[in-house]
Amino acid sequence: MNALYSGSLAPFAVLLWPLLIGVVPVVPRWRDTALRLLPLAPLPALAFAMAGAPGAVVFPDLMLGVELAAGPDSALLLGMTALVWAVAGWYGAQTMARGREAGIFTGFWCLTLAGNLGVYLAADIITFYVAFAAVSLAAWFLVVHDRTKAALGAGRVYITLAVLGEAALLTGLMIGAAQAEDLQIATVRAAFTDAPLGPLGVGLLIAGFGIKAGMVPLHVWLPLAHPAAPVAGSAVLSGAIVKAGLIGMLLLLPEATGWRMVLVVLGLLGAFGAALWGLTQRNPKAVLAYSTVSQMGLLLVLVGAGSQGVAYFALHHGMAKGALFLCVGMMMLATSPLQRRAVLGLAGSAVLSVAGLPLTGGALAKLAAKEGVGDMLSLALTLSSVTTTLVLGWFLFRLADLPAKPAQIPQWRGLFAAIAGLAALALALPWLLWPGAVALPRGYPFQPATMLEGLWPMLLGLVALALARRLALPDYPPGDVLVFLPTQKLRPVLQLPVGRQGRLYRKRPVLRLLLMCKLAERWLLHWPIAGSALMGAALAFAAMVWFAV
Amino acid sequence: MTTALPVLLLMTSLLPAGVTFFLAQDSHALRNALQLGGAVLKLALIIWMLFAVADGAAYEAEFPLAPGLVVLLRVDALALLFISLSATLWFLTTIYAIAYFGTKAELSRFFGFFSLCVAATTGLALSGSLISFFIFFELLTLSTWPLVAHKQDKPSLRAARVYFAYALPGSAALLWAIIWLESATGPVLFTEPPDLSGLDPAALRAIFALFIIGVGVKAGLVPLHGWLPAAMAAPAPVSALLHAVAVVKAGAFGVVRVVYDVFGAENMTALGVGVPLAIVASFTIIWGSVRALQQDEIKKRLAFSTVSQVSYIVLGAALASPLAMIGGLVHLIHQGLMKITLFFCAGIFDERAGVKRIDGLNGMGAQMPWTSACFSIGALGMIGLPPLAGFVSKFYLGLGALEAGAPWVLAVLLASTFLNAAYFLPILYRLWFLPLASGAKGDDRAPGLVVPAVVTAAATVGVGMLAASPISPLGWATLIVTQGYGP
Amino acid sequence: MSVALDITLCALVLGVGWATVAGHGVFRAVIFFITYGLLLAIVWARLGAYDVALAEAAISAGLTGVLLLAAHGRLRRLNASQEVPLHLNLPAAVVAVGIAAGLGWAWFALPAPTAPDLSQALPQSGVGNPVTAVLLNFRAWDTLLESVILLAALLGLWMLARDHAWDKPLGLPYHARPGGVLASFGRVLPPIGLIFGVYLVWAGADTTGGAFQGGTVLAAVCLVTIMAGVLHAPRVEQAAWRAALVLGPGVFVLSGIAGAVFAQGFLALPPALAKPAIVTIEAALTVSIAVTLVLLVIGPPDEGEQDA
Amino acid sequence: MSLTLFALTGAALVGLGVYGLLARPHMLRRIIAFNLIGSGLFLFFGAAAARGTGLDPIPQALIITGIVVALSASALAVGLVVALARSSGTAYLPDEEGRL
Amino acid sequence: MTALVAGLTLPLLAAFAAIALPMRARVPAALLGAGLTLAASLWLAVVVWQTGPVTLSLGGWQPPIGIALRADGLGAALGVMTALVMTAVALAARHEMAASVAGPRAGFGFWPLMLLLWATMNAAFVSRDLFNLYVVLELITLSAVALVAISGKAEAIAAALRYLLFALAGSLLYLAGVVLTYAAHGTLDISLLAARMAAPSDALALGLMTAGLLVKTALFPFHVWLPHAHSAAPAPASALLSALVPKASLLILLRLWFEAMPDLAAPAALLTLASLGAMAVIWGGLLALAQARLKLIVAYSTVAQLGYIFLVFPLAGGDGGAQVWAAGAWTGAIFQTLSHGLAKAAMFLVAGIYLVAMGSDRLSDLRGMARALPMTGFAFALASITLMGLPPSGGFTAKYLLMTAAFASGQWAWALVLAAGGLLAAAYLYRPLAAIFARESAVAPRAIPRSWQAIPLGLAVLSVALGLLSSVPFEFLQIGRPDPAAEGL
Repeated sequence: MNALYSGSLAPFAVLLWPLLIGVVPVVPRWRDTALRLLPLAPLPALAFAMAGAPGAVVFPDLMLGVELAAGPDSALLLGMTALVWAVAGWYGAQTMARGREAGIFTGFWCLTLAGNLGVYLAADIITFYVAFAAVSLAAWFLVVHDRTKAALGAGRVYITLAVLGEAALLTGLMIGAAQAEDLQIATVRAAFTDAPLGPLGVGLLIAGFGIKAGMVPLHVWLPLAHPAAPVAGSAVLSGAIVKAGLIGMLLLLPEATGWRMVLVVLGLLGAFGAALWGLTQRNPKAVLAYSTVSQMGLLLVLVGAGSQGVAYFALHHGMAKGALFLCVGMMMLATSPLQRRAVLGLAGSAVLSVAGLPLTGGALAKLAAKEGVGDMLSLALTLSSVTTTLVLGWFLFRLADLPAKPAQIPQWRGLFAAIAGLAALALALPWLLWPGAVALPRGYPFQPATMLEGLWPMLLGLVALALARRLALPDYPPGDVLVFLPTQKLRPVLQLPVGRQGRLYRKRPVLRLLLMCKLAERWLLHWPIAGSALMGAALAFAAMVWFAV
Repeated sequence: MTTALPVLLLMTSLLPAGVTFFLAQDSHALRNALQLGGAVLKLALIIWMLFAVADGAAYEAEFPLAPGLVVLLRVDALALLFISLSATLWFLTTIYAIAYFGTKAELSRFFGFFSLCVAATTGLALSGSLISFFIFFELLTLSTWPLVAHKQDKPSLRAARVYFAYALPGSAALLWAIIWLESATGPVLFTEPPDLSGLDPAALRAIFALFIIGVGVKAGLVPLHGWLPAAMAAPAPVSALLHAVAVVKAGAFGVVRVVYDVFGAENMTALGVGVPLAIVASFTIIWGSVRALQQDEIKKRLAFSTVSQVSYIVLGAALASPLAMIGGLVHLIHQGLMKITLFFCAGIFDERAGVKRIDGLNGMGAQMPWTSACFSIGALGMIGLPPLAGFVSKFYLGLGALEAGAPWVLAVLLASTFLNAAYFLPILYRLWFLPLASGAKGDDRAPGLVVPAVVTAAATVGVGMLAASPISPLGWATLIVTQGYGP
Repeated sequence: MSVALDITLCALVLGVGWATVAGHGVFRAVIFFITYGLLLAIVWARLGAYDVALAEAAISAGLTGVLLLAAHGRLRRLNASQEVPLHLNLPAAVVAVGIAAGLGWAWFALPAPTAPDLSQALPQSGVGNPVTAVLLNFRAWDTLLESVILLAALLGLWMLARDHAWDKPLGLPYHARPGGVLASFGRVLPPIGLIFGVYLVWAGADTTGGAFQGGTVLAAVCLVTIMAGVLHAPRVEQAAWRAALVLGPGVFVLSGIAGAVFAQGFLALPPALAKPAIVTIEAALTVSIAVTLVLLVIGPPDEGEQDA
Repeated sequence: MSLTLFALTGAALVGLGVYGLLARPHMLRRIIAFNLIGSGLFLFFGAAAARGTGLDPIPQALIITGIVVALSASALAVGLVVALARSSGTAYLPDEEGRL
Repeated sequence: MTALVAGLTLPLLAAFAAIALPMRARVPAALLGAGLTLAASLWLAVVVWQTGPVTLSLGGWQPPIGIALRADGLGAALGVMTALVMTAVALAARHEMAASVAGPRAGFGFWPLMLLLWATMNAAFVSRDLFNLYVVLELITLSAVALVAISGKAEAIAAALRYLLFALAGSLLYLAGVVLTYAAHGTLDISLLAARMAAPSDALALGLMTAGLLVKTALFPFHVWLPHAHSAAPAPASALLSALVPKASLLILLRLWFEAMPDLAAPAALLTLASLGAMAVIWGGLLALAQARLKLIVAYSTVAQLGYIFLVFPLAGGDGGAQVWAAGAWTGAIFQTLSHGLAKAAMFLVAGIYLVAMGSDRLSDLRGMARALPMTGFAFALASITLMGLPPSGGFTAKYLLMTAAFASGQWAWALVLAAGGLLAAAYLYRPLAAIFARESAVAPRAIPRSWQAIPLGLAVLSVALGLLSSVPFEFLQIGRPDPAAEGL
């Protein structure tokens, strides 16, 4: 018998804690308490990440041998994730209606959180996969929480793609593991190069992670799910959960180059296409969702290009996007024009950062990302600021138009402060991490050329925005590709007409046979016939014996 | 001791069976005590043996009937794997059944055959030779028939008829195969692979096909699966037993025995029969799922799901690689746990809320939280949601397929996962998310029914969570494969 | 001369035999059959098998003939005696010719005759007539079973009675006209027949005759007396008659057991005691055979057709 | 010579009897035919028994036994025919009634 | 030797007593006789088991002068089976007589007929003399026909008459063969015949005897008399007729082909016999499937089940006799004989109970009988298992042995027959089973004492136990086997 575990229990506690909170609402009386505990759930993770994700642990008996450890990229994203979840959790705790639904929400919130944290902490593919499944599937409950038609429809698409993604991922992982004969992520990753089905495995991994990461054309769930989910849910979905796909790619996609081009192309398609498509949306959350697809597209490009700044970029985007979604919620809850203006201001600053206004965290992230990706992609990244500005500006307009709900919450200010803090961190944290995460000199962001390179696309974007405001932009439902796909026609295919069972035993021929037997039997019953046959048989036997002997 | 133990193991269910038949209808306490006592005793014996066998001990008992016709009971690791599943689930199903039936009529008959069925399964597991395997295989057919027909209404009788109509040709094929083989090799013991050199490959292929048809009927291989959905007319404990413990498992177990202990992986590969078998299994996996998708009745859907799931085991055996073998074997246990949970729950839904059809489940999650939760766990496990039981089997099967150089199996697994999700998730959705239909009500304040379900659901989680531990089913399956079939 | 006689005899036998098969009318067939039996008895006599000749005449021609005649009468009253004329049935003809030809061929194919040597055994058998020795000593088991067969046939016949007639006297209600020929015949015949029958049994030990032949004669006598109304047909419940039925076989079995206990084995007769034992057995058998045959002829208890 | 004659007569009687047994549907006829076959066989047997030195007594005993057996069978058969006629009105087997 | 004589004489004496004794003493005497005969049969089996075949020359006269009896393993085993069935039938008949409307006629006739049949069955199992066997066969035929007619119904009379017609034709054929045999060899003793110089006429003799025995054994296509006769008889009588009567002629057939004249076993003839057996299996099964009455189904099943036994001819006869598989095939055929006897008797006794309880044996009237009379349902089910050849019954052992021999000898087509026959059996037995085990019970049936219900159950259990404990019977059947080839496979 193995020892129960070896190593430091800290990573395990990070995962266990949200799960424990998640179990609390099983007891109906504790549901409200549990909801209030939501913001606390990611705090151990935050602390762990801030401490630099020290220590690793192995549980040999758990599942197929659980190993937890976090690399530098993972640690970075772990912290970001914890932060986004904490703020969103607080928002949720404040705004969520009490009751049974809230209990369910709490439970799955925590499960999703644990999964989300798990993908950063997992060091073996099984744990990774388990965490990934948890974050994918449990998030469905966040999507459908409101039980509106739109939410349920979005949930259906979401769960379909999530399950497909899981399946693809599992298959991809198996291909790697079969070659590696080991379950460690690093080993498996290396094994893809030599695996007989390596390319297929990598393709499946890209698809599996791509679904999560909103990679075009597998992104369709995202613009449906994010607007449909409650604000807190949207925030974590867009800010944190999509990054699970990203970390998967970072951790598992091998060094080989064949797949990179694919990611770059799809990423670019998403980065520009989704941003532009966002202009066809009226719901600010839908616009934000498309913006997420766009930003994730950029990240995919970076992954494809082998950029070192992926995690850094994702860190910023996660926090900024989380804050933006929460802003939408705050806007809906804003009761005074002052509050509305404050929200708009907050959102605007986050938008500027995402768009890459020089000296913001977003700009730093872009700078870091551009490093070492080549001129073409570098230009593309720069250009992406145009579309980002465009779509997020559009978002601000939509946000401003958002009608307020009459609901009131007591801690509006507190919440606003927290969100503002998140946004501020989005702007500021890249600065703090710059030295450790990026190889560029400290003064690089301040160079005029750099600043200019950040500014002109934004200006271009603003011009475009002004133009776009003049145009009569179409108003499409979210979901782009999906809307134009004849999905309804798929159902009958699954309901093939199948014959009734027991066809083997269809009676008619049997009855006919039996009837014939009965008639023959009656014929045989005739003594002259039977008797002649009998005497004939005697002679026949005699003849047989005679001829043989 | 070494000869007495297998016999004792058999007796723990055979004796209660014999006595129960003659008990008066209303002596509930005595009957229940007998049933549970036997089950507990058997569990205790098995636990005792688990440790002994893990240390390499083997128990054997032999009863010659006629020359060549020898009943050999032998406890080896593979037998113990199957038998511990059946013993555990028997115990739980007994509790469940006692609660399910309460004081209804014909219980002595029911429990008599119920125990007999388990005795047959035990014998099947312990069989050390082909012919004893066949004998218990048939005993199983016979003792299950009254259980399927138990309700004695039209659908039940039809189901029983269909069951027989499939099972008996199957056993004819099996007997045919056994005798054909043994006429060339002499009696086949599982401990020593027979010398197949006396038969030409064509004959061997035919024998293999006959074997697979024979055991495949029970395992529900398409197109031999028609009886299984029909058998849903039986009472819930029977369905549970049929699907999780006894009949289909016996078939799957038979495939494993045939593939590994009769033919051997090398021979199978040399004959080129593994791939066709894998194709059949794959087709079954897909077809069963597609059909499940079309069902509106809970139990029917579960039945087709069984058709699909059991073929994982067959697939594992057919792929003939150690990892696939582990995956198949461990699925033997895992599928049992998950499917019995589902059937327990389906029975509870029927019994406590009168719900038979899927659309009646709307909103039951709130009314019957424990049942619904167990059902959900079982369903998610079936889909292969990590870290539940089904995931572990699927993972190993996938690895095994790659190891065996049959990557197309991955596509099958993938499709199956998706189809599983397609037919289970809507149920969960209805349970938890749709509003309760007006007038519908239910509760799960029936500990005798709910506790077994909770236990198996917990086990579904547990065997997945603790898969790597040496005492888990996975650990045991690994032990079997490395000890017995490893290179 | 003798060959010519034999040829004539055979031609007659075959002709009469053909007539029983092909002739028109069941009654005529019965009459031809009786004739045929008598002719065959002559053939047996020609062969020197006098025991067989006697048995053929008494049993085949006589008793079987009576049985058939009685049955025909019954059928006529039931309107069941008509029949269709003979049509050629080709398959039947083919197999009939085949069987006959086969037997004919076999006659010529038979190897040289090998009869078991009885010269050692006969003196020990206790009787002079070798046929009787075979019947009651060497193959006593056959004979015992044979007497049981008669019993079984009688039981079977009785089972054909109708339930409501079960307690009635055996056979049809029969009323002989008082003072008629039959009645007076019935008074005269018995003493003579009785003596002849007993003689046949007694003589059977050493010359022609035996229990079956004697029993048949006694049965005939008995029948006439019953038909004459001198003796009443018994009922099934009458225990004495039933005891008479099983007397012979019973004694036979018991003596066989006695042989097993006191002599070399089952059915063994010590040479010294063989003769008296055989005579005792034969006497008992004769009684039983006679009674059985009588009851076989008169048939099961019946009430006639009035209720049918 | 005579023996052969008797034996062949016996064989012919068997043939006659077989034909009668098969071709005539009236049950009384069949009983007669049955006796014909039996006596033909016995005649054949008797002829065969007379081939050696002297008449073999064993066949004679067997023949007598056979005659009694035939009588017993005939008695039961006749009784059955009468009973059949009494219950169904014909002396034909049910499937052969149509031939009347 | 004493056991052998007791087995022959006790039932005879009991039968005489049953005829002669007054009504009150009849049944006790018959039952006493039955008990004693059962004991004698078991005793004989024990003696044979311990000391080998028991031989007895009747009257102290050796063949060819006298008649020899020999109880080998086969004969003694059949004797035990007969004794068990007879005892069970006697006990059941006592109940049936008490319950049934059958009048004093049946009450008078049944006991002596049954006991006579028993005595002659025992005689048939041990006799070594072909003519004696003829007498025995006739006695069996007459008792059996009488038992058919005992019910007194019109269809029973017709069936009995037809039975008699077929059986007498068979007897004549057999007699013709016996006549030819004696004429050629001057002996009728099986052992002496085995050592004879073959004569040309033997071919005809064997052919005639075979055909005669076939019709008595009711092999296809000469089975047509059987179903109606067996179903028309009262149930206890049917049990005897189906379970035992064909076995006597079958045994003689086996003795002829395997012991008396194995040198004449022409492959074509063996093949024909087995083919007819195979056709019987299929034909009997199909016709059983087409029947609506329980007794007819069971009777047709007899036709089918007897067919299996004929597969022994090509598997163990002729040149095959010296092969390794012959012992298995031969023993398998005897196992089939034994287990079919027990199971079939159980089935007919169950049918008899149903007839008394419901007044009908139409399947539609038997719905739900298992609920009313659970032991009968169980008995029928167990007996069905044997007939279907499912393990662990005697029928399974039989099929297994035959099938193994079929494969070992390369004649696997017979294995196909065995498999198909099993499936057909399942199909035709399923219908009555489904009816018996149906839920409803329309009319409350007449009360049937448990002691009556237990009788068929006992027989059915025995038929299954024969498979569970088949090693001792297997050994037993080898005692005195004509062709003791190498021990089975």
